Parts: sequence; structure tokens; C-alpha cells
Amino acid sequence: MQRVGVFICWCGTNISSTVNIEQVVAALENIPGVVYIKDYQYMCSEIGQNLVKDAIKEQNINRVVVASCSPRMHEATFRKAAAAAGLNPYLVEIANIREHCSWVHKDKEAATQKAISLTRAAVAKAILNEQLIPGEVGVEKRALVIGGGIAGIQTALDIAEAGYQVDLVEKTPSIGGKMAQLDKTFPTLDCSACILTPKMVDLALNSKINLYSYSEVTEVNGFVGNFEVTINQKARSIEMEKCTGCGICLAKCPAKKALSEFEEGLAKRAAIYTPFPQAVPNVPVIDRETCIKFVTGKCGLCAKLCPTGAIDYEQKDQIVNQKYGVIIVATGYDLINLDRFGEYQYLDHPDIITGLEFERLVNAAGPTGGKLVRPSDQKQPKKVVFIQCVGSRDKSERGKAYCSKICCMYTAKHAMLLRDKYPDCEAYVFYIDVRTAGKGFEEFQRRAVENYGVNYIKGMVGKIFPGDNQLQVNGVDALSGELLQLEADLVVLAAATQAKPEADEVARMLSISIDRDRFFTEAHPKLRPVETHCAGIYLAGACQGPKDIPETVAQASAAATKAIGVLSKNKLVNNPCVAKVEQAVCSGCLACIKICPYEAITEQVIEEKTRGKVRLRRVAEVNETLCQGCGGCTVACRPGAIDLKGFSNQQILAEVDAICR
Amino acid sequence: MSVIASDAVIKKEAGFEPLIVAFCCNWCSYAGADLAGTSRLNYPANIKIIRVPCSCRVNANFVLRAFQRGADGVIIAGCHPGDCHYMTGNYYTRRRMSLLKNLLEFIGIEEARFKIDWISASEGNKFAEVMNDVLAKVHQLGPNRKLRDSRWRR
Amino acid sequence: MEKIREEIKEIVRQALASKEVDLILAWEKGQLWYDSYPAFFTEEQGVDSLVWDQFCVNNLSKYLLDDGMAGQKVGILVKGCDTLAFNQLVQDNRIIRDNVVLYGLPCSGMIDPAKVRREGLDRGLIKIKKTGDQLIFVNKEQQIKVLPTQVYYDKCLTCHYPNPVIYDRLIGEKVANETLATHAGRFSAVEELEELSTKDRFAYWDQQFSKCIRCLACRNICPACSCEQCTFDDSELEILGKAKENSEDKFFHLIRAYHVAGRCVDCGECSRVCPQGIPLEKLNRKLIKDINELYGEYQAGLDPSIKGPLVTYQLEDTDTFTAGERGRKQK
Amino acid sequence: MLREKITPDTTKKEIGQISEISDEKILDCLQCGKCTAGCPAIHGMDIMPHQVIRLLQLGQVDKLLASTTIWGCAACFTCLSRCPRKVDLSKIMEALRLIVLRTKGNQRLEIDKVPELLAKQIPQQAIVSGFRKYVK
Amino acid sequence: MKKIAKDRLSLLWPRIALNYQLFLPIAEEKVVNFSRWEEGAEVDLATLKTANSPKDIIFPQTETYLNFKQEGKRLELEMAGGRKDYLVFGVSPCDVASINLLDKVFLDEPVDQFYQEGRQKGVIIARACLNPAETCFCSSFKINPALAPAGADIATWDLGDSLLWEAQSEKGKELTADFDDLLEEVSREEQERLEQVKTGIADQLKDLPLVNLDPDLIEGGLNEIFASEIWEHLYRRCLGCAMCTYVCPTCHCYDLKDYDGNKCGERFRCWDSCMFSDFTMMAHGNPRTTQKERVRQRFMHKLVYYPNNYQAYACVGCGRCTEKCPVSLDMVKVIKKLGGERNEL
Repeated sequence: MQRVGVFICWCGTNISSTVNIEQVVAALENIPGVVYIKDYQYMCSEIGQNLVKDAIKEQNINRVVVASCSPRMHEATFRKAAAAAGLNPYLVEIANIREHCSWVHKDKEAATQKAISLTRAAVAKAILNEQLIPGEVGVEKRALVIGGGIAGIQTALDIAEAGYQVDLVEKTPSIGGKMAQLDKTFPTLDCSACILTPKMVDLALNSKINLYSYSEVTEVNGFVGNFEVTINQKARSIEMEKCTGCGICLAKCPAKKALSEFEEGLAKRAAIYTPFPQAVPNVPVIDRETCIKFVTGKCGLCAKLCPTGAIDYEQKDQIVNQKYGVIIVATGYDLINLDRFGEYQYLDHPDIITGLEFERLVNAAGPTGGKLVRPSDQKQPKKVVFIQCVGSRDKSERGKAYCSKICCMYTAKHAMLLRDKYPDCEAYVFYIDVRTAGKGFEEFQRRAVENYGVNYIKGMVGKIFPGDNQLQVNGVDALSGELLQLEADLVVLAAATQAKPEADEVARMLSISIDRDRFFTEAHPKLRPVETHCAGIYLAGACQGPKDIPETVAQASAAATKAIGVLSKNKLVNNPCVAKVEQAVCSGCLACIKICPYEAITEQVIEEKTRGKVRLRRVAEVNETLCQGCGGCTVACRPGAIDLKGFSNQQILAEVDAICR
Repeated sequence: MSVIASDAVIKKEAGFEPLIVAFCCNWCSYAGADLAGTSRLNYPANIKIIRVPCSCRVNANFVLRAFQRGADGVIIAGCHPGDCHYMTGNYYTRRRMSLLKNLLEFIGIEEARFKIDWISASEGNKFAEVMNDVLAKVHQLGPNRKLRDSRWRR
Repeated sequence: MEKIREEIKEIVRQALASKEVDLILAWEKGQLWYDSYPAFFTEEQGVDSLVWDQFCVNNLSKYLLDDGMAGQKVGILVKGCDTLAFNQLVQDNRIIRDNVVLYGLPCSGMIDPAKVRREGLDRGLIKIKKTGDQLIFVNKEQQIKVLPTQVYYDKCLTCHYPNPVIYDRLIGEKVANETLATHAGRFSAVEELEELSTKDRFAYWDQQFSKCIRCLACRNICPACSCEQCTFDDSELEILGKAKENSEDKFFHLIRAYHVAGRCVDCGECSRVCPQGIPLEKLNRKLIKDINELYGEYQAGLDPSIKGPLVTYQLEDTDTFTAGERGRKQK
Repeated sequence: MLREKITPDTTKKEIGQISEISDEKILDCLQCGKCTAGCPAIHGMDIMPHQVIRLLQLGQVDKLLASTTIWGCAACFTCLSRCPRKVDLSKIMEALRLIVLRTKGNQRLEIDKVPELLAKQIPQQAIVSGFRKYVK
Repeated sequence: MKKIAKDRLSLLWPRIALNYQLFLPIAEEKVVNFSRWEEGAEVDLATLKTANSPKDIIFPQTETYLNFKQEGKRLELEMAGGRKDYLVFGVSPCDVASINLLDKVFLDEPVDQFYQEGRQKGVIIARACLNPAETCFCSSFKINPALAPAGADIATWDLGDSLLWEAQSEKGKELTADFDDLLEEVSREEQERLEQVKTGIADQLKDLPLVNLDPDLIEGGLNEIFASEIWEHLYRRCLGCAMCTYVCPTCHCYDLKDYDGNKCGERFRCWDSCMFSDFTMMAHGNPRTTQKERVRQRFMHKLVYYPNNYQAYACVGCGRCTEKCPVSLDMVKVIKKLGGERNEL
């Protein structure tokens, strides 16, 4: 006999201010099976949990219904509490009367009635709950990190540090990412390369880390502990083992017309190239689109010159199949395309540049050797205008509604660097708001204003008119209400950050979700910021949302910790809410096998005696460790021979009936 | 022995409070509903949500049972195609429910009573919008008598 | 047909005598002119009563599910439509292909006794002859020439597989696929209904479903309804009660049609056996039509190796419910 | 001036009218000033476009109704095309003009004056749009 | 004896409908069944064999026993019943005979109150069967299609332009008086024509293909028939549907069910069929686990068990199963197999 205990949470006043708890209690008293009802201010608190535990022990209840917040919030909490009191945790059911009721309805009477209805449905479901025991599955003790920027590097190093194998897959020829392109970092102004390159070298030398550069993940199957991943190693045209990184080929390559990606197109590179001198691995790549050998068939100079004979024009893409226990996604971000911001003339004038281009122009290793000159005439600028929020906080189709988070700080940094190096050069910053939330950030930005004399103007630029020699910047000082017309030599645009264009594809491949800005979605915005909804897949860095370096590194380490948590286990317990087959009813049509995304269902031949004859019959069987509990098979199964534990046909019908009462 | 009330009768029915049963997949739409809650986006209390692991868990039986038990509208909400937590579940939902929806229309059930939509975990707004929209349309249609069991009282 | 009947009998006798098969599923003649019903032949001697005429409408392949046949080699006479059903049962793993010997019979159509009665051709009927394109109904007084379209089952008039699509042995000559012309009209009745207003469509189906006596003949004759235990018979789940209630009638018919979606071979047996004349084939064909329009042409039972439309998907599939993605919209 | 309330209750009605007529959300504005910075008609304005919204946010409708700005706006939509918040200022200007015309009824242009203007060889579009703008 | 002109029937129907729920054979898309008459209905008196027998009017497919209501923890019960007066017009002699067979079951002790009420509230107007179909074999059960068996309140005969009308019970007489203004006296010549018609029917019967069927010839007692080998051969083609039992005018098995309608509900009976696998399902399972046993049960009941209890066969030879069974597993074949045939056809 099912004895249901119902526990109604006030959630302080979150629930009780809209839902009349007394009325809910009164209504539940009449439901057959409900033998105990208790309400409390904070059911999730220790006292609240003890109410549940005590009732299990003292009131002899064997089904628990908690009417509280979303099961996504505290289902696990109450299951644990029940287990602690000796009740199978899967006999607990949650009625969501906060997120789905008190928070969205204003009318108290209606909300109360709905709360009763939802709780009644939970009772109906709970009565049909059965004891479930989770199964176990082994863990492949190897992590995959996708993306070799600072996020990926940090994650890989941390996991390796804990003693686990890590494979890092980087799409470009070298790891380093955006951070490798930066000159100095805020708010300390230390040199980006100086802090990054040692980490890159560490990574290259770490025996636990295997680097797949110039590679891409093409397929991901499986589940936490047992992901099956296919990696495509693109043909470098260089044999990695033979190459010593001497650089002769780079110097002698006759095809030097391609724009350097690393230098943001501000310099040219050879067809055979390493993105930058400190690249890891320090092995060049042949860009087959610009290489004369590949385009015309003639040349082959690099092969002739290579002292180790490492050049291999015939090299093919290689497919690697590997199993992983966990996956960390650290695919980073991009700047938005400025095509649609016609008023800034970015496409039309070389002296209107992005912040990232500015980084390269002031970088000692950059195309100008660190000398800031105008790309148009190589002259040193005397007046530089910085414009913030180019596309950020922009609700229109051409921008991004969110704040890109890093621009205020890097613009302050740029202005400061400029004023520091060239005190005679004026710096103007147009801003909407200056946001400096971060350790030492406010002080940093104030230094730019107070010590370095950077002119901060609250206001925006309406349009830039390129003149003969200079750029006429028409702006406004919104505070004073005065129009400004500045004759600038150089304009730096703080273009908004955005998710990588491949994010959709990556999300689909990994079965993780992306938000409407196409950043990957974390499992919980506050409490599970590095996990995804897919167990065993974690997020690090700006692929999850705009971030600066310290935050990225922090998240990377957090993701590594989460990953290590999984890797350190020998077995993982399964979700026991999986499919099961009633073989007597199964007709063996095996539609379930055809649609199962996890190949969790197999065919089995059973012997059956009917009327004295032995009949061999095909039936389906579920592998409980592979089944993830989506329930698709239960619908494909017409007779209902395959059902989902914890969400059975009978349970859902009972919920429907109860909700319609 | 037709049971359709004439339009006039339906309109006269004062204080009609529709009941809408919404099946929401745990990973996207249920989370979207949670987000609507966290964001305090109002939608009417007439909508009651049943949590299912995936939209592909929703059987045609459940939909019809809801109508039999007096639901005036039924909603199935799942992850956007390509976003399914279980990789392929909503692709099957898409086919199954496309056919079911057409079949229901074919036997003369008003199109607006059965809504399927894709609502992601980040679309708290869309969740509230879809709910409000279905409710408004069902309100206009009046109570479901066509599929309701005449013995069921609500 | 008589000639072929004798040929069939000879083949059946030989097959039983040589133990090529343990049992043959065929038809036998009953007491009335139209009464050709399913029969099980196990002995050579019994084969005399075997019949092959224009009333052998029953599809025999579902009898292959009979668990009494376990371990036996079974022969079966099959028409074109029957082979589609056979293939569907193979696809649903209900039949092991190798345990069955198929004797294929080309068929140009079966006669609907109800139409014969309606035309008044049954009075004093002695026999029916077929010459060329015409049928001759012979009674005591006269011979009446009739076009097949007047007396054939509706389902035969839209038949598109008059010849078996799979067989081990074909008996008789294949018939020309002449009915293909009318095949185009397969969905015309569905389209007519689609053109109606929602209200009128409901009025139509409400009236049709209210006639149902829930005898379940439509389900039990259906070669796609091959489950060990039908979900309607699941006493624990009890999704369908036994009361004669409008909503339960609708539930039954919607779910019945929906459960055979993508597997219905459009043999029309459900409508044929309905004692109340409910046009069940319109529901099935609505689903077939939608599947064809939304997810590509598909004929269930044609090739068991092709996955059915509801156990597969395409990334770029359309749907009928999101804005801008609606498949063909009804009024 | 010492304000007790950001938006005084006395102007709620007008603010409501303006948002109803224009269907624009004045609270969307971040006061970045981009509208002002790019406005080609700025020189005939005593209140800058971004200040128009600020005044609306502050409920100071009276200042706006008395301003030259609302009559100076050419409804060229430059501001809208660049506004990061998709605020259509020209609609707000129109709403303000309508309030003036509806309450005071003083047409800025009389129909009899039109032939005279034509004689001055003002572009026809300007006359038509002026007519629309100044007459209700 | 009276008569009513055919063209006055359209006046008769609304008159009857004033005081009775009127059921008539009504055609709906080629299928004729007894349905509630309403203005404009397509009454079809020519079709003698309706798809369903009028059984479901007297013994509805679903009939509420009691209604219940829940108030808090209290349950209120209320007996159902209160049938309205009804009149069925145009019942064939075989169907009238079938009602008599149902009466034996339901009106015998213990009396079935609901059925009894149904019978009391009902008026049966029979119509002689002038044109028996080839699937008919009522004469095998000693039913004369030219006459209305006892149990019909009024008998009618179709003479083309008019219906002859004769009251056979008190109820019938009262009704005849009520409609006196619509009825006319019958002429001598018409009386003669009626006799001719009756002879014509008898002649037709001789020519019917199933006329030689005679269940009295079935040999053996209960045990022999039960153990007969014929069942093994017969049952195999049975689909296990309930068509034969639901179109049969004499099948009368039912199940009792409860419906929970949310704080209210009902206990109802509904037709059930011995062909179904869940028929008479009990806690320990089903007494008849194979279709063979189910098929045997049905025919044993009609031909052996019922006669043992009530001294009559539970079949009236209406021929509905003969015509409708999708696989021709009908009463005729069973009787024949059991030897109930006078000579080979």
C-alpha cells in the first residue's frame, strides 16, 4: 500500500506569498493515498530535510512528494534526504510550484488552484513510482580538450597535473589563441606573451598531454565516461617528427602574398608558415591555397631546402578515433564583422582598425616592431580616437545585445599604452558607460584618465568622414550636449565579441545547447557554471560568454576540476530512469532499435512455449548502461512493451488525469 | 449524435477558463519554463506542465488522453531541432507530431488546440509567449467538446 | 481463372505430397456464390475444395502469425496486395521469410458482393465469367455484361500492385498494371475532406465514428496490426475503455490509424470488413498522403530493407506546426 | 531645481500618449548620444536628440513641447539606422508634434500657403512632408 | 386489421415522436441501421436486414447502472434508470424472435431491472419479411418471416403503396387507437393480397440456399459436441474480432465497469464478446486461453447450452454473421459441420 507524504515548501515568501498553503493542504487531505502533509518555510534547509526524513521513519510513508521549486533545483537534495532515511530515492517526486506557479502567476486564487493541481499530479505519479537502482559504467581515463587558447591550455595543464591523459585539439597550426596576439594585459600591463608562452611550452613538454594541432573534432558519440570521438588531423604537408623548426623554408618560400591571420591581416606571410615565432608546435604548415607547388605544380623549393626532408606534399588528412571520459569545450570567441557599420568606414579606410589590430600594431613582435604607425602611410599618429561599444549592447540586427565585457578595459589599456609611449599623441575615448568590475580594474581605468590624460567622452560617434590626411570624427559629448568634430589620425573600434561561427555545429556534435547569442549554455547560470546539460562535457572560456583572461583561466581550472572529478572515478552510476522491455508483450518489430541514438537496444531470441510447442521469438533488450532515458523507444513501441522507468506510460497518463481534475 | 456546441453557445459560456496541458522536455522547454519563472514572466495559470525527459517521450495516447479528460489545448515543447539532449529525439517528435497534428485537423479538431513548438532553455520569453498565444487562441475557440469524454467533469 | 485454379490445385497437391511445405494457406468455397474464405490445407486429398475465383479477397498472410505454425514450413497463396502485407510483416519481424513459400497470383481485382447485390445481379446467379475487359453474370434467364468497375471492391479500383511484389513461384501470367490510371485518384477522397471546413470535417467524422460498434474487426484483419498484445488490450494501462462513448470511439480510430502510419500497405481490408461501413481507409490514406508529401514517397511493404518513415528522419525535415514550416495546410 | 521624483505624476498622461502614439520604448535608450552625433538637422535644434529622450525619461515634456527640435527633425531616420537600441526617434518627434498640434491646434502651415511655397521652387517632397508634419 | 398509406407515414413519424423516442431503419451512406428518427432522416423500409439488429435499443451497448459523486470523503450513490418511452418500427420477424430469446435470459429470476424497464417502456412494431435474403435461414429455427412473432406489439406488412397494420398486444391496440385518424380500414381485396404475399414468401423460402439447415439434426450431446474435432479446423481462420457477437441479435454477454469521471462517475455495463481474449478475465486469468475455446464457446452457447437452459436455440437465422464475418466463420458452417443439414445443397 502506498503511503504518500506531501511536503509543501513556502520558499520563504517566494511560494507562500502567491500560493495559499493552507488551502493546498486542505485540498490534498482528500486525495486517496496521501497520509501525511507538512508545510515548512524552507523545505530544502536542514530542518526541512529532517521533516522529510522523520516522516519516512515515523509516519511510515513510502512515497515522498515535495511541492517546492523546480526539480532541476532540488530534486537531488530531496532524493538524498530520502535515501538517508532509508527510502529508495526514486520514490521521491517534486511538484514545481515555484518556477511554474508562484513566480509566474499573480492571481492568488488561480496560483493556489494550480499548485493543488500540480501537487496532485505529482502524488499520482509518485504512487506509481517504483524503487530504482542505478547501474554502473566504467570511465575512460582520458580527457579531450577542444580548443587551444588560454582556456584550453589551462584546462589541459590542470588535468595533466592531476595525472590524467589529455588530448588537446586545436584547429589552427598553433595553440595560443587570441591571448597570443595580445601585447599587454590589463590591469597589470604585463606582457601577454611573457605569461602565455611558458604555459604553451609546458604543455608541449608534458608527457600526459597529446596535442593535435591543425586538427578538428568531426564526430562525437557516447556518453560520460565513454565518449567516442573522431578527430581529423588536417594534412600539414610537413612530417612533424622530422621538422626541427629551423625556419629555412619560411624564409625562402617565394609565395609571400597571403595575409597573416595572426597579424590580423596587417602583414604578409609565406605559403609555408608558422603563425608566429613562439608557435607550439613549432612546425610550419603549407597553405595549399597559396603554395605555388600546389597551385601550379612547379616550385618545390622548400622540399629541396629542408635539411631533414620533412616536407611531404602528398600528406593526407588523418582520422584518429579515440575514447574519452570527459570533454572540455574551449573554443573561444571572435570579433563581430563590421561590414554593417557603414558610419565607421572600417572597410573603407586602413586607418580605422579594430582593437585586436591595435594590439598587433603596438606589439614589439608585431608587423611594425612595436612602433605605432598608421597603416596607410606608416606615419606616427598624433590624435587617436577610440570608440567603444561598436556592436555591443546593440539590440539591432547588426549588433549584439550583450556587453562584450572586455572592451572597456582593453580600450583603457590601449589609450594608456599610447600615451605612455607617445606622450605627444592625444587619446580620445567615446563610451556609453565605462564598466570596470574586476580586481584593480577601476583603479586602472582611472589611471588612464587621471595620470595619462586620456580624454574620456561620454557619447558616441555619429559618423567618420575620411579626409585627405585625416579622419573627421563627428561625435557628441552627451553630458555637456556639445557636438565634437575631431580630426583623428587613427580610429580604433572596440568591436563586439561574438561566439564562433562554428558554435552551432559543435553544439550539435556534442549534443549540448547554445543560447540565443550562440554561446554554449551552462547547466545552471549560478550553481553549475562550467557544466553543460550533457554529463561529462564542460565549458571553459569565452565560448560560454564574453570573458577576460583571469575569468577564463578561473573557469578553465574549474572545468578541469570537474573533469578530474569524473576521471578519478572507476565507475559512474547511471541514471536508473532507463527503458525496460516486457518481453511477453514485445512483438520483436525492433522499431526501438532503429531509433535509439545510443545503440542501447539489442535483439534477443527467446524460447517460448505455447500449446506444447516451442516457439522462437525475437524481442528487444535494453542495455541499461547505454540507455540514457530519452524514452523515444517507448513511443515507437505501439503495444507499449518498452516503457521508461520513472516516466512510465501509466505514470504520465496518471499525471494527465490528475492535472485535468 | 454530434456533440459540438454551436458557436453561439460557446461564446455564451461565461467564465470559460481553458485548461492547457503542456508536455515539456526536461532539458530545454522545462528549463525554459523555469527561466520564465526565474525571470518572473507572467503567463496564465491555465497552463499546467508535465515534465518528460524528451519531447520524443510524448505518446499520441497522452495527447488524446488529455483531450479526453477535458484539456482544451495540448502543447508539446521540446529542444530546437539539432539541440536535442538525446541527439535525435526531437527529429522523431517532429515527424510523429506533424502527422498527429494533421490527423487531428483532418478529423476536424481546431488547429490551435494542439501546439508543438521548440523552446530552448534560454527562451523563457518564448515560453511565456507561446503559452499566452495558445491560451488566447483556445480561449477564442471555447471549450473542447469534440474529444472530451462526456462523462468527465472538470 | 478456372484454368489457373486447376494449376494451383496441382501445385498445392504436389507441394504437400513432396513435403516441400507442411501446410498451405489458400481459400475454400462456402455455401454461397461469393463465399470464398481462408482455408488451411495440410493433406493432399483435401485440396479439391480449394478455390481461386474473384471472391478470394481475404489476405492470408496474417495467418502466418498463428503460433500453431511454429517450426513448420508454410506455403501461402498471395495476391499483389497480400505480398505488400507479407513484406510488412517480414519488416516487422513477425515472419521469418525463409519459413514461407510464396505462390504469387496476379490479380485484376476482386468482386464486392455488396455491389453485386446493389446492382441486383445476385438474383438467381449461376456463375460469373470473365471475358476480356468485361464480366458476364449468368443467371437462369440471361447473361448480363458488366464492367469490372461496377462491381469490383473500391480498394481494387485504386490498386497499384496487381502483381505480387515478392514470390517464390508465380502462377499465371502477370496482369498489365492498367489500374495505375485510377491510382492517381487514390487520395482524391482525402483531398475532398481536406477541402471542407474544420466544422464540416468534424461533423463528418463524428458521424462516422459514432457508428462504430468497436468489434475490432478492422484491427484484427489488419496486417500492420501484428502486435503480440495490442495496446488497447493492455488491461493495466487501460487507455481504452469498453464503453460505447464518442470520445473513446475517436480515441480508438485515431490511435489505430496512427499506429499503422508508415506501415499501412493500403490493402483496404479494414474498410472492407467494417460492418458499419466506416471509411477507415480515408484515415490511413490521409497519413500516407502526409508522409508522402512531408517526408517523401513511401510505399509500405514494397521493400522491407528500407526503414519506415517513422523510424527515421532527415535533418532538414519539415513540420506542420512551426511558423513557416507548415506542411500542406488544411482549411 | 530640486526634484522629488524622477518622473513627476503630472506628466504621466503625456508620457503615456507619447509612447502610445510612437510605440517606442523610451527606457531602451542608453544615452549614448549617437543620434545626436549623426543628426544632419542638429543645427536647428535647441535640445539635442538624445536629450529629448532623457527629458522624456525625466518626464519633462513641457520643455520639449516648447522646443524647436521637434519641428526641426527631418525624419531622415539616420538616428534610427545607427541607434544600438533600435529607438525610432523620428516617431517620438512626431508624437511630440502631434501633441502640440492636438492641444494647441495651431497649424504651422496653412493650406493657402502651399501655392506660394511652390512658387519659391521648394522641392515638392519638402512641401508634402512639411504639410504632413505641420498640419493635422 | 388496419392499414396506413405509405405517403402518410411522414405524418405518422412526428406523431409517434411526440410521445416516444422513435427508432426506424435509417440509411446513412449505404448502411441501414435503427436510429433515432428526426425530421429529414432517410427512412429505409425496403431494407429488411439492417446492419445491426435493434438489440442495442433494448439492451444498449453501454448502459449506466449507477452514478456516484464524491464530496470530500463522502460518496453519494444514485441508481440510474428512468428510460424514456420508445418505439421501434420495422423490426423483422427474426429480430422480434431474438427479443424473446433475450427476455428468457434477462427476465428470468433474478430479473434484470434495467432490461425489464427497457422492455416495459418499449413498443415493438414488426414488419413482415417479404423478401428474405440468401443469407437468411430463419425457417431453420421455426420462424415464419411472413408473420410477426408474439412479442411484437403491432405487425405490419408492406403491400407496396400501403402498410397493413395489426395490433398484437394491449399496447399495440392502444397505439392503434391513438393513430386512428391516420389509419384506414382494410378492404377485402387487400386482405386477399396479403394472403398472396404470405404464400409468395413461403415459395421464396423454398428456393433459399440455406433452407435445408436444421439444427435439430445435430447429433450427440453436450460432451460429444464439445469434444468434436470440427472446432480444431474451424477456429483457425477466426480473427478474434467481436463482429459476430455485436451484430448478433441474441448475443447478450456484458461486462461491468466503473468510470472515474473526477469526483463523480458511473458504474455501467457494456457489451462484451466471448471472442475477446480478456472476456471473463478473472484474478487467476482467463478460463478460455485459446481462440479455439472461444469459438467453441460461442457456438456451444447458441446450439447447446442455451437450449439446455431455455429449450430454444439462441439463434434466429437472421444471417448477419453469415453476411458480415470477414472470414466466413458463421453459424451455417458450424451447423453443417455438426450434421445439421437435411441433405447436400
